[in-house]
Amino acid sequence: MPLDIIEKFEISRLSILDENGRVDDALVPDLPDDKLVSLYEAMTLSRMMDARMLNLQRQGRLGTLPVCTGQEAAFCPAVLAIRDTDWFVGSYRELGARLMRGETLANALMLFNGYEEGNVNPVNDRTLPISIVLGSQLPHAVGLAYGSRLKGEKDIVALTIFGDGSTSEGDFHEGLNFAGVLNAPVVFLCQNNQFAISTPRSIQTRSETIAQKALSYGIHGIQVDGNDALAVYKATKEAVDRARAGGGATLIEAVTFRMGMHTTADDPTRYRTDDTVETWEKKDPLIRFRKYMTEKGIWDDGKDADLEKRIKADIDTAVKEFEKGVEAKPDAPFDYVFGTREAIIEEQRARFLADLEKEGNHG
Amino acid sequence: MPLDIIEKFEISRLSILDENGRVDDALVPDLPDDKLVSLYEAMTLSRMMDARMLNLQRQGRLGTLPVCTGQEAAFCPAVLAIRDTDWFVGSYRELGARLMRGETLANALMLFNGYEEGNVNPVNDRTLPISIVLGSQLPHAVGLAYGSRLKGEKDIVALTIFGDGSTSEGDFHEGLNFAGVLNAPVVFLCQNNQFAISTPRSIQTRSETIAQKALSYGIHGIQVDGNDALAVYKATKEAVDRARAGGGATLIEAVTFRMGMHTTADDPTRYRTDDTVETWEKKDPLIRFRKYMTEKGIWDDGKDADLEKRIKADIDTAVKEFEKGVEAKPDAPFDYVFGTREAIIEEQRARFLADLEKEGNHG
Amino acid sequence: MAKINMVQALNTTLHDVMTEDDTVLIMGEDVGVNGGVFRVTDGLYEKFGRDRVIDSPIAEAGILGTAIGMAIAGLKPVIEMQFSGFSYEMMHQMEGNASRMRNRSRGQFTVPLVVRMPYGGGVRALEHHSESKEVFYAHTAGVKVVIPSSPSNAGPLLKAAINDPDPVVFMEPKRSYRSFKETIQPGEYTIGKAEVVTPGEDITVVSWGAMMRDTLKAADMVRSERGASLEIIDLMTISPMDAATIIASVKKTGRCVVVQEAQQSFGPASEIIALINDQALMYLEAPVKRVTMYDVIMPLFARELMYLPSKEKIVRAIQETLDF
Amino acid sequence: MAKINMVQALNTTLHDVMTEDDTVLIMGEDVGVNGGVFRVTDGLYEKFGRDRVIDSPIAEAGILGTAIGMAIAGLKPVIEMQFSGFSYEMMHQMEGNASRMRNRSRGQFTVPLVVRMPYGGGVRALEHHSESKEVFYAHTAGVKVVIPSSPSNAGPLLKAAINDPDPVVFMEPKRSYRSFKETIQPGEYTIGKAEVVTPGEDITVVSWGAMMRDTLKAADMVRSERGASLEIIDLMTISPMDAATIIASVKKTGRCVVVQEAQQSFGPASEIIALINDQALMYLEAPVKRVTMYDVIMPLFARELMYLPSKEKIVRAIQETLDF
Ligand SMILES: Cc1ncc(C[n+]2csc(CCOP(=O)(O)OP(=O)(O)O)c2C)c(N)n1
Ligand SMILES: Cc1ncc(C[n+]2csc(CCOP(=O)(O)OP(=O)(O)O)c2C)c(N)n1
Ligand SMILES: [Mg+2]
Ligand SMILES: [Mg+2]
Repeated sequence: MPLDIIEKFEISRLSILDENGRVDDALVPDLPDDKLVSLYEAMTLSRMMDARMLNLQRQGRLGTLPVCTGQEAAFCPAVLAIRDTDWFVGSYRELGARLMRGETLANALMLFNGYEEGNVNPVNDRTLPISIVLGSQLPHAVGLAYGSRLKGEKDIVALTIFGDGSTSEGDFHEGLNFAGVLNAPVVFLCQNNQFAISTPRSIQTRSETIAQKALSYGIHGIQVDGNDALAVYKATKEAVDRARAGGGATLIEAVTFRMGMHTTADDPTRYRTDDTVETWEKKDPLIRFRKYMTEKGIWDDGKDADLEKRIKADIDTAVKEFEKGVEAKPDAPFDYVFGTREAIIEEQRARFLADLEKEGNHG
Repeated sequence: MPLDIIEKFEISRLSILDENGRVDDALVPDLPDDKLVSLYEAMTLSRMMDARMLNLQRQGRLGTLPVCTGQEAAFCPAVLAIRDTDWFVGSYRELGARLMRGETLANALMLFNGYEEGNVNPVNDRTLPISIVLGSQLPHAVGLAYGSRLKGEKDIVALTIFGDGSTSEGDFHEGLNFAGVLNAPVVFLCQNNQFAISTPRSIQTRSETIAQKALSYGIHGIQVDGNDALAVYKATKEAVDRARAGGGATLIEAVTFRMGMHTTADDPTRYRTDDTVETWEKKDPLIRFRKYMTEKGIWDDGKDADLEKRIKADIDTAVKEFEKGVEAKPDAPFDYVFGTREAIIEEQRARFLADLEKEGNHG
Repeated sequence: MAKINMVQALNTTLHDVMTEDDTVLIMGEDVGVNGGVFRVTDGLYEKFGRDRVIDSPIAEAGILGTAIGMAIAGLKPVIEMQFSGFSYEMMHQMEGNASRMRNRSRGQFTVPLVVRMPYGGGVRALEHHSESKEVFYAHTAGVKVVIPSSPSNAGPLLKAAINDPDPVVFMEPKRSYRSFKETIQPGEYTIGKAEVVTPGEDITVVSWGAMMRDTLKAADMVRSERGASLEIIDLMTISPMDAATIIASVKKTGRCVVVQEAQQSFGPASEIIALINDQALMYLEAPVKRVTMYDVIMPLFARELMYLPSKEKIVRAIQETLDF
Repeated sequence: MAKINMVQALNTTLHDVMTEDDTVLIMGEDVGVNGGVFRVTDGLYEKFGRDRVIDSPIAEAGILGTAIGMAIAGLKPVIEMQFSGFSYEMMHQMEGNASRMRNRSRGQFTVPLVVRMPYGGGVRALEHHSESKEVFYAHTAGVKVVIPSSPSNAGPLLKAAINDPDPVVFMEPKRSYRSFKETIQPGEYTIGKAEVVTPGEDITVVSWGAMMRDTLKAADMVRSERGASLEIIDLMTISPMDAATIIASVKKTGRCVVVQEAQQSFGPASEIIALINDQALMYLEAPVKRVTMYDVIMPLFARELMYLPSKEKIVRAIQETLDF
């Protein structure tokens, strides 16, 4: 009866596309050229819309806004790896992913202008609204995946996205543990962008990686270069395929960096230095992906210019539409408290509308 | 940039004293004979008091009662490994450990007869009352350990005990993560008794061991034979010494078995078979420890008989004292809502006492 | 028809509903093989299997959080919090998500689920097993709170809760689980409607849950003592509250007593009094009397009966209000 | 003396208290290097170091749970919930442990800590950042709930909370953080005491937190419009509530309006009305009027101002109550 070693574990890190656009041919996922291009377009749209929204916010035309510039490769390729019929359960820092799921630019603007209506995805009814209560969406993803299976849709999976800081919440633990015991087809994608507002990853948890937290739940775990679109795609695709085949859940740690502020209410200079930011600028996910496509001969500066022009036009149109303002029903909140008509709610609605008459709209 | 292995982990299991009382000499902790004897006495007291309380409960003289027979080696040696000045933060299934910390037999009876007064440890003010909200005491232990350090008591540690099922709670995750980032001197002792009420360990979590959950927090983790008093002592002592020396926290999984019901409200025949129980009877922690001491020549049947007689007498005395009943102040609950006198509470107390006059004591 | 207790009524209802509707699913701690610590889910695991009757890990937020996903996916989860005293672990999933998903998504996603939880005192239990915190959920917009009081109304109310489009917190008075049996009176029970159990003219007495028993007994005593005519209302839905039934009654009687097991301050009785103040103040011939637990931590069982509203306290409250 | 806003008042108080008492410790999300997302803890990390100003992981239950241990060990933790909307994660530690340890241990262990949390609407924030759920904590025996309304009372109340022997939930109306400045009026502020801000004869108006500003403005408007004499009460402590001050006032004025930012049902206003019903019903010349948010999920900022109590609504409520 000695001191026996009873378990051994390993955590791996996947990276395929380096900062100079060079790839490890052995690992390159087979994505057709058109997919590569559409992925690049999605990441570029995310980047440009992010910048435009920040700009509008600075002009006071939007409310508090989270930005995601620099993290595009951590979330866009993941959406490419799932189907429209799969569940997408995001957080709030994956704009490009949401747009890939069919959210309109106008909706994004509407939401951050204070209208719940912006949360409604017009084309995809398996994309949940943004989730702000950190970690709380993880169990939802487990239930969605399990639920669809039980309803007979045997090949549905759920993808959920969250940040490094969210892994400290009890809901992270409970969600992953449920995924393990229910063998639920879920992919947990952690965007480790090094910070939770001002709190660096190093004091968020003492584990060397986020990926190794998978070991607590008997699920798969892997770390990937989150600025490497090919690695994120490959890791997610493998996790999705395994989950679809009944092989259970995976925790993916995508190591990336938030180039901007946490939200427009935040001042990053209080807690991080410029040179940290600069070292990460060199790792920009779009630059290296463009280099890769150019190398491959499927992209050039002309195409790039056209793309930017096209996206700018789309955004301009959306902003114009947005600026017309919304025909928002003032008493809509009363419509969505319950699915039934309740006397006490209707009595309050009547009072609300009467008051509104007297005072006019404060909004 | 291939698929690199970036982390490797191992989980070990410690066992020293086997079911036949044979030990691995290389691993035997150096405990003086008198300590071995007192440990055996503590485990025996726990066993006998547990049985007596169950008996009283069955006679309707105590309320709902958790029993811990069979798990004595998982908790008693751990108390031997800490100091009176260390913090003890238990759960509800470690009777013998509490008695070692100075709780009186009368108090134990009083508590399970429905009097909070039974929670007051008369000799040790660093032993927290039983904790029933699963997992919630783990962060307390972290705060106690950190707090004592900050107050200048540099060599204080905290020992906290909980069950296998409690590891599924968010509080387990948050508590261990705080211990990691605060480098708090805490020993987390999990009594893995195979069941959470009716729920077997196998569906509580999909990880192969509880011990490996330590890897999520960058703290130490080890599995021990929880029916092996020497292994539990050695593992706890090493963890305590390391924590005291600033080496951080440890999660110890003590693999044991609950021989009785979850509580007196539970019927184990609904969810487990007799032969499971029988296989564990062979692993009884007291039998093997007695064999060991006998081998060693420090124990014999005579001593054993005397001990049982002595303990029985102590318990009889305590039960007699208990049966005199307590001089409990009916309005005590009003004394402990706040540390300040509040008008609204005093007004209610007056009303309560007036009502009591009118109705007499319902209790 | 045979007499059954509340546990049997709830159990039968679950068997029936799960047979009729295969989107209904059970999840919680020890609800499967063990049939629940109070046996409310007894036999379901054997009949419907582990996919629809899930013995979950011990993680209340995980249970509700996962159930929210299941509900959005089109199932009707009926989850159990083993005791209401351990439901606070999931408060953030209830307030933050279950109650809000309909509003957040403007109706695109809804969360039709039921959270069953035994609550209340009087069963000689350990700490945390005897509280009445219905207000936590009632003060959360988007959540319905339902509390049955008898074998007869428990089944229909549970069925209504399961078929309701919204998250329903269904609090079961464990003190009434087995304390009495009834031959089930078929009756119409709708969420959002209180029941006038016995009509009367002189005073309105409102209660719910386990307190209904003592309230009805107290009412009988007062009736026989002074031949007063009491109108007894079983609230049944705490939120959204059926103000109309209460107000109509108080306008008629001019006097009211509310019997609540929860601590006095910020309890449901306060809301009832506020509604009466809003809509029937000028009909009051006496202050509305509250009979409640005190603002103390619920005592362990040696003292609990001194602290819970008793038949005697209720009788006195009714007498004093009639004599005011 | 210079005028300061509420954030400055709170920050100065924390600096002073931590200097005087080295058992005081700060913990929370982004409270250290960043000085808190609202800068209430600005400069503390630099001055007192990382041992006493702890940037914690994102785990609200872990923060309170750890602080409970620290408090038992003899420290006075002042922890921050970044927003009250994320405090429900620690409800079980509050209801299950912080509030109960004194009672459970019969006074052997106590939990003197402060949980600071910005709460309330009107700052154009995202979802979950605008609610007022003081009732969750007020309905928890063993917990005190304190809400300042101005730079002048914020500091003294926070200091009182830190020196209080019990767990205190200290809710800071974020809308009032920077919206106005004052030269600090030295005043006696005790937990459990409401303040009669302006004495009056005709009507009592009770409010707290951010609503005090609009209440005072509304009062001025009514005064100038009809020369009525209004008695304005700043509740400041939600629980345990200062019934005496409210009752004395209502007995004098016979009329009362309560302005509450929380949703209508099961809010603090209901408790105030219940207390008036108990102790001053026969003095009422009109129903007590509640001005509150509605029983809806707090709307995002495009609509929030329509839903929050407004100056106009308060004025109308006062007028109607005076004219009743
Ligand atoms: C339960 C909860 N606690 C606190 C917050 C406040 N908050 C919003 S974002 C944030 C940091 C999150 O960090 P991370 O999970 O790393 O995601 P990131 O913002 O970096 O993408 C915090 C603390 C919240 N939204 N929810
Ligand atoms: C937060 C919480 N949820 C549920 C319960 C009800 N409960 C009491 S004991 C128990 C099982 C605990 O199992 P485990 O942690 O393995 O400890 P054991 O009883 O086996 O010693 C449960 C579910 C509780 N006390 N606290
Ligand atoms: Mg982050
Ligand atoms: Mg166990």
